Amino acid sequence: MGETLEMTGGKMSRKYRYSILSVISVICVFGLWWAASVWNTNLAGPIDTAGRFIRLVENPIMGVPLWMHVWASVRRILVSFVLACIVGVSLGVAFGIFPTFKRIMWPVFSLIRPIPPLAWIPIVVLWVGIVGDTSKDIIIFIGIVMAIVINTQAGIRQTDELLLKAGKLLGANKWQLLIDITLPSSIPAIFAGMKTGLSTGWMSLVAAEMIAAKEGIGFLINQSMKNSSDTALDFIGIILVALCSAAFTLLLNAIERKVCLWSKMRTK
Amino acid sequence: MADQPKIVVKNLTKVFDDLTVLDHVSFEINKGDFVCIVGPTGCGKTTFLNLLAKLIEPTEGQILIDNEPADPKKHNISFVFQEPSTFPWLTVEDNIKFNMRLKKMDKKVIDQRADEILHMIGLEDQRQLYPKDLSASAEQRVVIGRSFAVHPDLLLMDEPYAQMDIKVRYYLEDEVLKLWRNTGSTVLFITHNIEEAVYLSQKCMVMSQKPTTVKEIIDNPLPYPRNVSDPEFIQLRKSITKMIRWW
Amino acid sequence: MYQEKERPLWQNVLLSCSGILVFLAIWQCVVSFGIVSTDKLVAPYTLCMTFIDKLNNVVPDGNTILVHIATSLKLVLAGFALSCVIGVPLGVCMGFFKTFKALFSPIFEIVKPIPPLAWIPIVIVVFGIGMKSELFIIFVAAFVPCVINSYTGIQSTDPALLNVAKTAGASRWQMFFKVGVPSALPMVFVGIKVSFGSAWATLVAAEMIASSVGLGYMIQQGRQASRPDIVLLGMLVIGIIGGVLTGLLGLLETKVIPWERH
Amino acid sequence: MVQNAHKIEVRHLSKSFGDTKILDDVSFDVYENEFLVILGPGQCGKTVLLNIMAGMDTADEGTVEFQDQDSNMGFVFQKYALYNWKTVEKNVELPLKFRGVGKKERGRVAKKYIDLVGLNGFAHSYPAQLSGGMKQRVGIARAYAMGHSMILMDEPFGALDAQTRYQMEDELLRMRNTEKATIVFVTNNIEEAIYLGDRILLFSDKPSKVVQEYIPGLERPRNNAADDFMSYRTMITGQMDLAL
Repeated sequence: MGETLEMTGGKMSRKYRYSILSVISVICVFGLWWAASVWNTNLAGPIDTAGRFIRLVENPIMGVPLWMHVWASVRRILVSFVLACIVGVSLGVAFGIFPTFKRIMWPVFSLIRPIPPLAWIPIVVLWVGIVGDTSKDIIIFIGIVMAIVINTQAGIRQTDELLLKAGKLLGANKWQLLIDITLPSSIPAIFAGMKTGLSTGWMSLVAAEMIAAKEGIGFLINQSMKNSSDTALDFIGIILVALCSAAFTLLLNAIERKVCLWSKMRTK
Repeated sequence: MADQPKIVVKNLTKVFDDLTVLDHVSFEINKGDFVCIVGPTGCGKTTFLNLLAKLIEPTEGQILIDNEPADPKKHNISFVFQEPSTFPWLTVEDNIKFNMRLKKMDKKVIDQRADEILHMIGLEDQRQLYPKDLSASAEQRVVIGRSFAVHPDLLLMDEPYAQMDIKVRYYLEDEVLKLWRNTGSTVLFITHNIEEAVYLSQKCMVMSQKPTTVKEIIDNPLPYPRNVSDPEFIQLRKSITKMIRWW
Repeated sequence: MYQEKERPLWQNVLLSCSGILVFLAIWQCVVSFGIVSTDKLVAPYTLCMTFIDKLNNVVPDGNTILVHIATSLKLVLAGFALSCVIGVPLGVCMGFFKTFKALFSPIFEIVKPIPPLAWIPIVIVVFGIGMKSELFIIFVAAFVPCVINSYTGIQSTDPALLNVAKTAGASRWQMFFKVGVPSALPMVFVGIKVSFGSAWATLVAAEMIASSVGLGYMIQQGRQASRPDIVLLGMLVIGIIGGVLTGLLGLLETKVIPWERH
Repeated sequence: MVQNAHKIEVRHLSKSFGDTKILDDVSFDVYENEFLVILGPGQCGKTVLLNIMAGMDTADEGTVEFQDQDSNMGFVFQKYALYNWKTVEKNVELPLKFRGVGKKERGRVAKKYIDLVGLNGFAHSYPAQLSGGMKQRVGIARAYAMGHSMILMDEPFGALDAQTRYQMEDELLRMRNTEKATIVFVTNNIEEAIYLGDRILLFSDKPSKVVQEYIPGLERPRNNAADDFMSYRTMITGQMDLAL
């Protein structure tokens, strides 16, 4: 008995130790940041960044308040994400259920796919101009849509043959098979694609805004390079992007948990 | 040999939260015995085996092998799970050598034993294949071969044939008896299938519903090879069935 | 159900080619018939001509295309290799050893959602404009998927396999090297492929923002000189190189992991 | 038994995949309301035979003729084939939904069969929350809910442990007392075949053909340790070995 008690006690203290380690490591990150700012005086430290944040709220860059920059980025991601989901899932479904269509169009898709979304920036700017949101939306859309197409078609092709066979025996027609069996069974794969797409989307957003925008978080980051290396501004941008992107991921995870409740369940 | 039991289990108890899965189980097993554990579905047999393999710690009680607390690092324990558990990145031959290599056995002995085992399970021609190229039953035979190769002090088998076709199953049951006799190992074999238990075992340990206790240990004196339609066989099967019947 | 009909090989090849050919034909027509102006899009034929021209011509971006390609390749391979060497061990250790995870995963969680390009202004202050900065950015970009996949790979090791080793008396280290690492390898490779893609994409953008040579710089200059042929050529070359290198990694994968069902 | 009306006539079925002949001139009848067991060694083409009977596959030669217009049938799979994203209730309702039955009626039928297989209280559970035996109960309820008088079962208890299997066999027999249906039951387990079947057709290994027909006239409930049961078992085992 004594031995077992010690055992559980050991486990408790181990758990405790892990949390302490995690806290230490986070403190270390901030410590390192601070140390780096001391070592290189051009680099803003945590406190400088906090001060810069207050000044930024009080004196917006070129009259655009901070929240407007954040909203500009969030709006772009939202619009592009919704569009990319609609287009990506439809195209993925088409590739998945029409093998001949895939045979013909997949090579074209494969030719375009390896071009990074960011490499589209110059040509898109040439096409639709640098002003307005369209160019940025297109870039972000390209960033998100590829992963969704690929995952959707893979999910559909991986539908368990047995389930499809059972569906046919239960009397389903082709349309019912698609709606009731193929699509729901591909949902986890589609969500995985959305998550990958979303992180590529944020990356594309920052690049697109750095290169060709007048507002948005990427624009802030780019401004930090111009104004005599205002690194505090960059840190603010980094933190904002990270927060927004993490929030979107959390939201998507929550939706996934709701929708795919069944796929995570275990026997009672 | 009979003077000292090979394995002694004393008061083995396991409690998960409020649920007592195993309640003061005690028994002894002699060296070279083939013991089958049967019990009703959901009676915690797998927890029991995991305890014996030291995969989980008991809430109370002791497991002794050769009068010492069981320790996978010191004793030769092997485990065969219900699902085939070959290492997909190793060939058939390397899979069979895996446990022996962990034990840092002599290289010559390893090669020689691997050849013996491959011969006994009839997979000599497939030695260079990866598990993905084998059928499920062949894969399970590799696992069983791997476990016998170290000539274990204690071999634990958790329903290794549950997923097999009945015909394959008869064949594999004879094979496991052959391996057991040739290596002199001590085997603990869990099954739901009472006929299988009677066919294989020298002793049948009958377990109760949760909280699990040992209801009775029944000696099975029938000579090998056994015949499932032999009246004595049927009688034994009937009496064990009566003890655990829940359906 | 959604399996393709059995067809002779030649029909399959024909169908696949027809897709590409129709695509190219439409592209050529759109330009030739003046539906889209040549300020915005050039025909595939013109693109070929530009490529040949660009082998010797340094206008408008100061270097021939081969120099751009070589510079970009060198950078991406260096950054990618560095991130694999550091990221894979870190990922598998984080997935297997709890202490390691407790120590590094908070840092990693903080870094993960930051788009690599956002580091550029800071990196320039620290390292100045040039190779070192770009290397750092590429490293960060490739590092994250490397770690994530190695981590997930070793975490999803079949517990039965770990138990087999454990009951056979394996030490913690033996379980790590003999069971965990090999079983994580397929996922590690997935990570390596993703991280190459990420490195390549980031490199292009980094070159657009802060460089004076490389394919990304070339297309950015092409845009500023209003030369859609240069831009498209650059995109195409970027796509082809990325595709080919990913394919090579896939080939390497089948060699390194012969036990997987490919 | 045999005097019942013919339900299905299977005549001279043959089927090959590539060079391997799976079915070789298979002929037999299925009678109204009987429990027909098709017994044969693993992978002997029994599943192919069921697929052909259900119209999921076509034979190279031979015919399957139905005596009434309704050639549809329920199907129970060894691996359950449940839709993980649907609750038990929705799984059972699915065939009715496919046929355009209204929501209310669907619910009523589903409830009836969920109760019949003893799963009341689990209607809103997801398959992942159920044990193997319970999953197969859902599979059986779904097959019955289709409302056809004919159900094909492809080794339905093959993935269950031996004891749950005994339980499910009894359940199936109990259900047959309340719900009339013709059952064609495929298995490789001789004991199961004798325990369940009104009639047993023994198939040989590939290429499969009917080797023997047995009509075990044993009284129900049957006792698998009784002498006459065992002698049947020994006989069929011998025949099966010969048939290999």
